Amino acid sequence: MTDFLTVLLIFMLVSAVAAIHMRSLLSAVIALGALGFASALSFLALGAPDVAIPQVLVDVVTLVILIRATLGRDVKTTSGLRDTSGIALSVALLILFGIFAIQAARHLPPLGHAGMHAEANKPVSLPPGADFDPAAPSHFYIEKGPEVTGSANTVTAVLLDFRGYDTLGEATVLFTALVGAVVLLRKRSRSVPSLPSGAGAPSSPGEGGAAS
Amino acid sequence: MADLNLLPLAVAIPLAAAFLVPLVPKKSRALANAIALLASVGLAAVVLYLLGRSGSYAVGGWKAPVGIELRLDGLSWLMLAVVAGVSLCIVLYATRYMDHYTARGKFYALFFLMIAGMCGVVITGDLFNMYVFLEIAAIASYALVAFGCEAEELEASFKYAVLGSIASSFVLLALALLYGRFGTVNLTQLAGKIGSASEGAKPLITFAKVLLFVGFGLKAALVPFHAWLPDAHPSAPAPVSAMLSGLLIKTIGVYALVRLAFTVFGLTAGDKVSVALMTLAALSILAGNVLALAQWDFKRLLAYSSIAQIGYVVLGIGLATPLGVAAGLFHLVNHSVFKSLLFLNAGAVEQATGTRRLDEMGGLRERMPVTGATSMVASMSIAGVPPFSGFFSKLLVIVACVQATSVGPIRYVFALVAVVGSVITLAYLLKVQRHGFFGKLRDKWRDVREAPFMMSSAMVLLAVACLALSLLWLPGVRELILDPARKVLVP
Amino acid sequence: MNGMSTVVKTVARWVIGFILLVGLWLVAYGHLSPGGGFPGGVVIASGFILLVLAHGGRSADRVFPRPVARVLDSVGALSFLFLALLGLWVGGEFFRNTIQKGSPGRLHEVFNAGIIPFANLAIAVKVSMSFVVAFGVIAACRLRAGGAFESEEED
Amino acid sequence: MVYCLIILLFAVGLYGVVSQRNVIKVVISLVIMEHALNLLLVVLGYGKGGAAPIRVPGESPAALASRAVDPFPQAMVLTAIVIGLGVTVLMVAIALRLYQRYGTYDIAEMRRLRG
Repeated sequence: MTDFLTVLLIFMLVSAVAAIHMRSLLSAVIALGALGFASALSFLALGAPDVAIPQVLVDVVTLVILIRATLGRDVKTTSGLRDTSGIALSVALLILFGIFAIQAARHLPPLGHAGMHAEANKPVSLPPGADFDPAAPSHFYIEKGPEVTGSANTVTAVLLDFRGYDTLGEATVLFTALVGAVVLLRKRSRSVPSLPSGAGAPSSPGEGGAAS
Repeated sequence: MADLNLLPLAVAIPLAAAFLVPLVPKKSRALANAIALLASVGLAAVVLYLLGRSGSYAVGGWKAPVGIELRLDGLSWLMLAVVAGVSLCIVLYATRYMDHYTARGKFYALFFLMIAGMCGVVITGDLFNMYVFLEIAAIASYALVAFGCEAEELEASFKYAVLGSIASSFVLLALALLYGRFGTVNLTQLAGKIGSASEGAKPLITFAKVLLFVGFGLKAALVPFHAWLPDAHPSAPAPVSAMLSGLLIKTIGVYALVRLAFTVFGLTAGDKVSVALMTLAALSILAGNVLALAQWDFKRLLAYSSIAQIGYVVLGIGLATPLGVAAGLFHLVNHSVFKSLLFLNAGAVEQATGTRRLDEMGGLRERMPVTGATSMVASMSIAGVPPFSGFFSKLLVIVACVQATSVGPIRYVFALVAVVGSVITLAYLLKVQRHGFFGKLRDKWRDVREAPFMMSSAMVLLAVACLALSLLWLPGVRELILDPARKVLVP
Repeated sequence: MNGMSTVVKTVARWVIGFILLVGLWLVAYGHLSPGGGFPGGVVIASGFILLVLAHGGRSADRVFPRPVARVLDSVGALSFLFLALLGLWVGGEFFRNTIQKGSPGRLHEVFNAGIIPFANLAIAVKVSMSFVVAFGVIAACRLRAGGAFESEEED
Repeated sequence: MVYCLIILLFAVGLYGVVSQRNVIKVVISLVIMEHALNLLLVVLGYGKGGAAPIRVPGESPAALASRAVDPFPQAMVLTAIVIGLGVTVLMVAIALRLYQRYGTYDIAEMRRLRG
């Protein structure tokens, strides 16, 4: 399992670097697609078909949207990096971040023994008939989930019953993003002939003074 | 338990309004306005009903670590009350202000989604749920910043969205690390497990702490992370600026930061995180105030000033002494009110004159008496002039600084910064008053008219609140509102 | 946008039924096998997107007008919220799964999971309509740099 | 090892966000960061048996518990995927509008705002 994941991850890293450094936007988007499919594949391998299916679908949608944004534009290539001094600082911070993150990750339990599978998070004892003691809630989801919710798929049980409130939030996020996108791409934004924007526009000193 | 039955409505009401409003036909502005006002009033009523109650609410009837827990205590009630009260005034104002924009229904939808997100963050007792509602509020605010679709609004919004997404991903990374080690995301359970964690978990906990600190620091715009705020806040339409500066950075920034620092990571007076928080706060006060002094754009000046005032709030709370926390929370409430008011004033002026440049205004007090007078009240309050609420909260923050012996001698530096900061604040607000509202009326502003009734009444309400909030510190009132909130963080 | 060649149109017409079927299956059996409202909704939406791509925006609008999608989007979200509030109303708690569920021996039946299938359905409606609208909006706007902003979105 | 590679992937995305000038590239980099986070969460839920946490007919709770992976991170990742998609859609919309205003996707050429 570890080997398979490692190979996939290296592939993902390569496509990530490619997506960032390719000059053509379209190739970059396609590299991102490769990354997404690799990650869906690793979800399948990790026993998460419930995540893999939406991941593939979301990838397709993301690709369609991103390709729509890149096709037919005058400039297809990127013009490189930002100014170098800022880059140097951020790379330094990034290396610092990497060191600390890897340090922290080394203190995670090993693969297959994290989260609910960690020794410390196992339920203490389960005397028959006693209340379930969820040291980690996932034990409850797996052992009691199907009975108490009637959903054999415990992921769905978590999503829609135990933590349905999160899913309401998720649907709301999608709604928000959609309303936001529709608002941003509307034809006219102001109903009075455009107020002069005071901030950075030196060309508009006080015209339309008595707009009320 | 039973008496918390209405708690989920604090999220459900704004959500229902947000889902309903886009269904209203474009022509019927009045209906959209009515839904918006009704939802705000409903939210305020729910919050009033919840006054003095506290406890835990199991969503879906699943007990805490299995299901999502909502928590109501003094602190979350205080934040809910601020959100409900200030947003009610802002909705009142927006009913007329948004006449200048199209897509009113979608504006209200995004506006209420933002309120729902903030309420959700405030009442949740679950880290992942907090992340979800944080994102609702954040995404709605990205869209609202760009609402006018002008070039600089879009640019500001993009910058804000990028930094905001980085912040959110840091929060999620911290959550993943904590989950990997402790197997839970419930805040209470997490706090227990972190408290009894072995030595081996320390680097992981420290890193998660740093990630959360940076993530919420970005959302709260503390100084090294403030770059997005001076662009994003002024660019938005006035009611949105008021929401962002008055409420959003406090609920999804300061509140979340403080809640996690105190209840999950057990922050105590004088520990490293507390000193780090106060150092950033002091930097924010200095940098925000000095940069504000140099601005000539009314709203941009206010945005920089927000950075400084958030500094006071965090300085007070970061002390982790009873007086400090109470003072910080007091200032948080005050700042929500007067900064929203000032942004609404700026919006009224911009709508009437078409400019935000202070050097182009002058003498507007004659033509816009209500706006002038309310902005005067807000300015005096924020600058800390005695009878107004801002004076008391700033004074208390400074006193708390001096008294916090556990912090060591550096506390005098913090106190000094706070004093210097309020002098500079006074200076730039005098600048606003002198150039904007006093002085000689320019000829081109002869025909300027006062803002419509709905807008003025919103401003008057907030101005009255500015004065009334001084009462929060009175014994009797304090025990009802500020003390329960303070006790949540420090006994 | 007049759409693509007749071959594509014909194939699309054949395939779309199949896509919708898969989508509905994912929704209906989301709690018994991998899937659920979200992936099901996206699959259903992809059927409509295929329709738009193959037949062009105009004719697709005739089959499925965007304002209707907009309304259904809100309705989906509202009905999910309604299910949550139903729990508050009937069961005393927000999101309580009030409908009869989890009867012993009936674990793998569709309607034995309380509100879950209905919640899946609400989410599927919401998600699919969201994507139809989002795709429509992004596909419909043709921008020319600095020039007029062409978008089919009224206000 | 697996954790380190995932963190590296996250860092690559972060590097892209801070270094790239092209708006679309910034969005792509953010998507890469999301991928890394989603993968990290699912990997943390992995358990010995590696089976999907779905009860098959006739199986006992204990049997499922012994072979299944953790369903909770999967539920969280599903939510996170949708949130990520929402952010992407919104940012592409902003990018399209920016393109219309400036005629470019290059951030360095959009400098209406002062510092």
